Amino acid sequence: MTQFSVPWLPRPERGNYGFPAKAVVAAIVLLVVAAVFYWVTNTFLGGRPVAMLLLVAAPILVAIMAAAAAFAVSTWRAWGPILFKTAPFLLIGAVIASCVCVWAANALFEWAREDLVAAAANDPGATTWFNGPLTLDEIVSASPALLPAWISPLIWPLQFPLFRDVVSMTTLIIFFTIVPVFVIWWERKVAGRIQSRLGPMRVGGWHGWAQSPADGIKLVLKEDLVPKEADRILFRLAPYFAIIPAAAAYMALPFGVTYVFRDLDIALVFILALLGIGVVAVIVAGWASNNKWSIYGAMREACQMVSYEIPMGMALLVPVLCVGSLSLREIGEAQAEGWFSWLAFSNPFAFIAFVSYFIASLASCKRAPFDLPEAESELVAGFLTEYSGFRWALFFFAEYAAMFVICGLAVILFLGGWHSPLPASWGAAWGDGILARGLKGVLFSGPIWFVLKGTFFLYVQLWLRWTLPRIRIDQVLYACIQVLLPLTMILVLGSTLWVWAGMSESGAWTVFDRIVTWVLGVVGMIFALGLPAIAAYGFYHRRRLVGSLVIDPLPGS
Amino acid sequence: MLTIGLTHYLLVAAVLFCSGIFTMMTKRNAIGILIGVELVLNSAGVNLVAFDRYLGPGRVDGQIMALFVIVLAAAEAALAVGICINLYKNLATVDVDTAATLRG
Amino acid sequence: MFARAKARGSGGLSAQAKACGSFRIAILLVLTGMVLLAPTGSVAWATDDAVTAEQQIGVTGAAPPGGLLEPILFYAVAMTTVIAALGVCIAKNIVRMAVWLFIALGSVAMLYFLLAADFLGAIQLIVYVGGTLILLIFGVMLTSKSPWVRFEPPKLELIGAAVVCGALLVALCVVLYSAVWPETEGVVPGVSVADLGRRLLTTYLVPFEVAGVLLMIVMVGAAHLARQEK
Amino acid sequence: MAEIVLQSAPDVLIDIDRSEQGDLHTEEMLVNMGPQHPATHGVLRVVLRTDGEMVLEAIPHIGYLHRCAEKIGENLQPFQFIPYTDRMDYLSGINNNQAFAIAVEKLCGIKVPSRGQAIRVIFAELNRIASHLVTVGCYGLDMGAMTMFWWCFREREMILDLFEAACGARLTYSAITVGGVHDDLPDGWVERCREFLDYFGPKIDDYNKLLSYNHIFLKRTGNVGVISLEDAIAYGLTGPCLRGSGIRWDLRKVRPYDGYEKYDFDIPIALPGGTDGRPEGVVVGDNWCRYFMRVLEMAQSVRIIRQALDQLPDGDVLAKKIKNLKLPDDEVYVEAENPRGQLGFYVRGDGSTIPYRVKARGPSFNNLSILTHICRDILIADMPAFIASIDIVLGEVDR
Repeated sequence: MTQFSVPWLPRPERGNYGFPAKAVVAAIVLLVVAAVFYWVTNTFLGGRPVAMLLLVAAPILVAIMAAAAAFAVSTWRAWGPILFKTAPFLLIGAVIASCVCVWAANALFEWAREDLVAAAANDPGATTWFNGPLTLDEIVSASPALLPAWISPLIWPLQFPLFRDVVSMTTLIIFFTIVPVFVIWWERKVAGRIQSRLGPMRVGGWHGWAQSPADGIKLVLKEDLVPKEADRILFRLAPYFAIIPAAAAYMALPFGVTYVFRDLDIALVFILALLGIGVVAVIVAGWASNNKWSIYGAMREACQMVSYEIPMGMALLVPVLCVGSLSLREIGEAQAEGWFSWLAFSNPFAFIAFVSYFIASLASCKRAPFDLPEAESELVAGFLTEYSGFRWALFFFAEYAAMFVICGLAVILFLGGWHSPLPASWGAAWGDGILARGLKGVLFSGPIWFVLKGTFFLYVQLWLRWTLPRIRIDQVLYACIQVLLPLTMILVLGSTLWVWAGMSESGAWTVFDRIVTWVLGVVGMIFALGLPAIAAYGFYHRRRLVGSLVIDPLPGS
Repeated sequence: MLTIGLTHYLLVAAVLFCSGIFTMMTKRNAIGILIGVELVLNSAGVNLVAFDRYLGPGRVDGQIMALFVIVLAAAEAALAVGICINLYKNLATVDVDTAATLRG
Repeated sequence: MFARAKARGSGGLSAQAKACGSFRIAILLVLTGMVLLAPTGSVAWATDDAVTAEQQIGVTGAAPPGGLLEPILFYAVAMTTVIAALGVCIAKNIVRMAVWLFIALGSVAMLYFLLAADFLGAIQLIVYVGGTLILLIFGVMLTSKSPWVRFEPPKLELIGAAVVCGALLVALCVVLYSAVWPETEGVVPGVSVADLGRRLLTTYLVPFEVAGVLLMIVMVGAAHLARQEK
Repeated sequence: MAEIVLQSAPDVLIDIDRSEQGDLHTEEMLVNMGPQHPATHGVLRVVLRTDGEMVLEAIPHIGYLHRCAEKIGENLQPFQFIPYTDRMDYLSGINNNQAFAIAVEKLCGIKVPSRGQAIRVIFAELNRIASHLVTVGCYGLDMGAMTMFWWCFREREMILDLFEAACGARLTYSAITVGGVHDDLPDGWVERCREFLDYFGPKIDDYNKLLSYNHIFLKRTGNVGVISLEDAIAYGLTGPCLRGSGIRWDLRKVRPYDGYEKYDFDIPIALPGGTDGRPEGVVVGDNWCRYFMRVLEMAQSVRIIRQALDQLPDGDVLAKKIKNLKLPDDEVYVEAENPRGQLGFYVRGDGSTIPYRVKARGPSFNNLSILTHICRDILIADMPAFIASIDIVLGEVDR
């Protein structure tokens, strides 16, 4: 009989608490919690507990299921396999369900709010949002008539800032956790495809989707090593210096007009500042490891980061100049009118600024070809040499999370943010019906577009990493100080002049500006459509390009 | 206690200031002294912004002053690190006492 | 489960327990970091135009300062600042000093956020944490191996410095508590970054330009100082 | 046949002149690169004296893989020693077998059947391609271009499949033995080999597109680690390292063995940048030239194998009576062109079946000796680039 083995878990001791006893206790606790929950919702929410359950239950379900899975695995090994295999599915399903719940509730809340604001504008005596919490009946009255009544309590708690904060923070943390896990798996698949192999295929079934969670579990359970001669405190502290700024950067990153945790006036500067802090983690890690290769990595990172922050910031100034705001929400909203309103195509300087920003951002989040701090063929693993297990994983979490932030910045500042290539004005005539709203939310703007575009640029980063060799440190600094820095300075100057010329509102200039925008937009479109076209061509002619021996190998091999 | 006022911030700034002074007095390493100076400058910044927030709301003078403090601190740090490196190159140490004995 | 493993003295398992502990700490730190870094005094509450009203009621508008949240945040940040400042005083290793300074500077940036000076906080993070500190660490790396560095001053000097600084602190506290400030009560409008920029380029144009020239001079000077003699 | 090509004097190694720009002069540091460093190709240990990113001096330390191969050879009959030669340069086992077999055959005057000779050439050239694929792929790996490594190993796997079909082993073949080849080719092998050659020819262009002409790659390898022709000769460099310094010297042409004179092929040599398709920024003798030598030689090997397959004669593959062979009281020293250079075997007989003395002259060992001379005042990042370009195999350095 093959026994399912979870080697890192201690064997249950016979005669100690058995599984049934624990299960009974757990069941009683769960029942009591459910009863209290039902009573509270029934008393305070006007007898509509179902909706509250739906909204709140999903995150709670996640926690309960995770706890139950761990509990069962640790107590009774025979049940382990079933729960162990199903728990990831249940967890991910619950996560997605809770995200959808929050999203839907948010959309409905927005809708009701708009109606109430409109009502308040017509009737000065009506309740507004500033006079204290709304009652359920007010929400029901403001909700669209199409919706069933039990929906209203669902959106009722969203008017409290604390609740909104908790919900959005949960969502952010879930996103922050899922992005690295997904991107690491994806990077391995992309690398595999580029290198004509398969990548992870075994863990979890379909194309090894569970490879990164499995690696995460492995890393968490690895022995916790701190070198003897290391500076123990700083060695342990460094990973947290890396991950906290990366996580905090998500707070100011808007996923849509209203989908932002804190909509700051200075969101751009704030995010840049947080991304810049990450370098301290690398330096501290390198120094505290007391390893010469680590110190090399740390010093390289210090040089590279400090120099590349300047061209990166300068390149980001170009869209700021065009819009006249540091708020990411405003910059994103300025590009609502489709492909040709995107800032990358607004003038030639912005177009080049986008490219130079992308290069500088690769360097500042130490991705290939600028991955010198951890150059594995030169510095063993650079600043990560002495790290293992969970601390190592934290560094990678921070790196991949920062990658998405950087791609998100590129998308918001240059490529229309959360807007689709279709102009939003096309949907103006569609009305406000439930179908029209839904269609508009998908077709013209929404977080889905932001995530899609960000993911595309993530893919470009992966693609570059697996194609290009690494640059030498003197060339890195040369490229920054003698090429990118002067270039971005010229770009800022040129963009300023362009915007200044646009202020004169002369007819000839407007026509010229429009023509340039169209030309750049078409160039960008050729790029955007050309990539899939080339990929399709390559796939169609794969036998000729890759060779049939790869696809149908020699017999016996 | 539950309303945070001007005094609270000024107290924090005072602690920063005193620890900066202490650091400057006791450290022998030139870079350590520089760190003390940074602390003192930061306490000044906190003071400026706190006064701006509580005494002249809506005006930005305090914030602009703090901005200049930050800029000057960065400039000072760059210069001081340059001096430290020079010191180290000439004397192979960053002990300020050594630098003092060799003066003149 | 892990307590039992520890009691049995199984080395591997206790290491696992530690790893899980660090996992918990990480989650805790991320959460607290996000809470602390969330700038509560956002300028979204500052002005009274239509956009602000929109934000105020939008799902994602900033939480209003005041209430119970502000004192909690203030005390947390102030504690961090004070502890980090004292850490700078006490630390003997220069790199540890720099790390304490990093924490102190970061929490000062959070104080700025609490004071509704968002732009200043971000600039503090960029310039100090991203710039000055790097310079310091550079200096540390270039000089940390010098053989004659004494980090231990004489005891007497240490006590003297402590007495002087303690007296200074007490005096400052006395002054602070005896002073009466014409404070503005309640929620005050913050300053938008546009306002700041406008002032910087009108009222404070001359200092702004002078600061630019100064930075230029410093850049050249520092490069010259650090240059090797031929 | 040897012709010395006039070359431009190599420029300064890299642009950084320490007295001018290295103004952040820090303390010197001793760094151990290896024996467990990912870029030292095995268990090479290089002690670096560094000043920041600059390597002031690099001293190789060897001997971590010493297995007394030569001493073992003095206790075994020649045909028994063949498997030990596989383990010396484990990336080109067949070529090692061949070199030792030729030495013993010359000592004893054994005549190898013509079919055996042709199969030897096919095997040797296939193994040369496999070995160069490892070199070229690992060069990409050491430059951070991991894809190159996987592409090369994809093709190398196919060669290993061919070898497995022919002799049953994938790495330590021992297929060539004293007196010829141990076994004849299996049925259908020739067709499969042709199929592979058809597939492999265009792949070389892919490698060039992916890595050889890549801008970053050229910047990192061009004009770096330049070995002048005088140095190359003085340090006894052979093989692609010598040809990469601009001299047309290849034992297969100079002193043909095993019937290499029957085949039509070229000896590629390094040319200065801008001539004959070589990119700008390349000087004779730099890392790029040594890397590119291997790429060019793979194409030549494909040519040789095609001709050998076409001309494959019938008959025996192994001479008679090679067991309990009496080695005459005489000495012989024979060199053969290995993928890494000239592998020479000195064999001394004393009338018994066991050699009195066996001595190997390894190309990797000699090529490694120039490391200290060249790796002076270069960047740390150039160390792996240089080590990979001289392409050492530690099994053969330490023997």
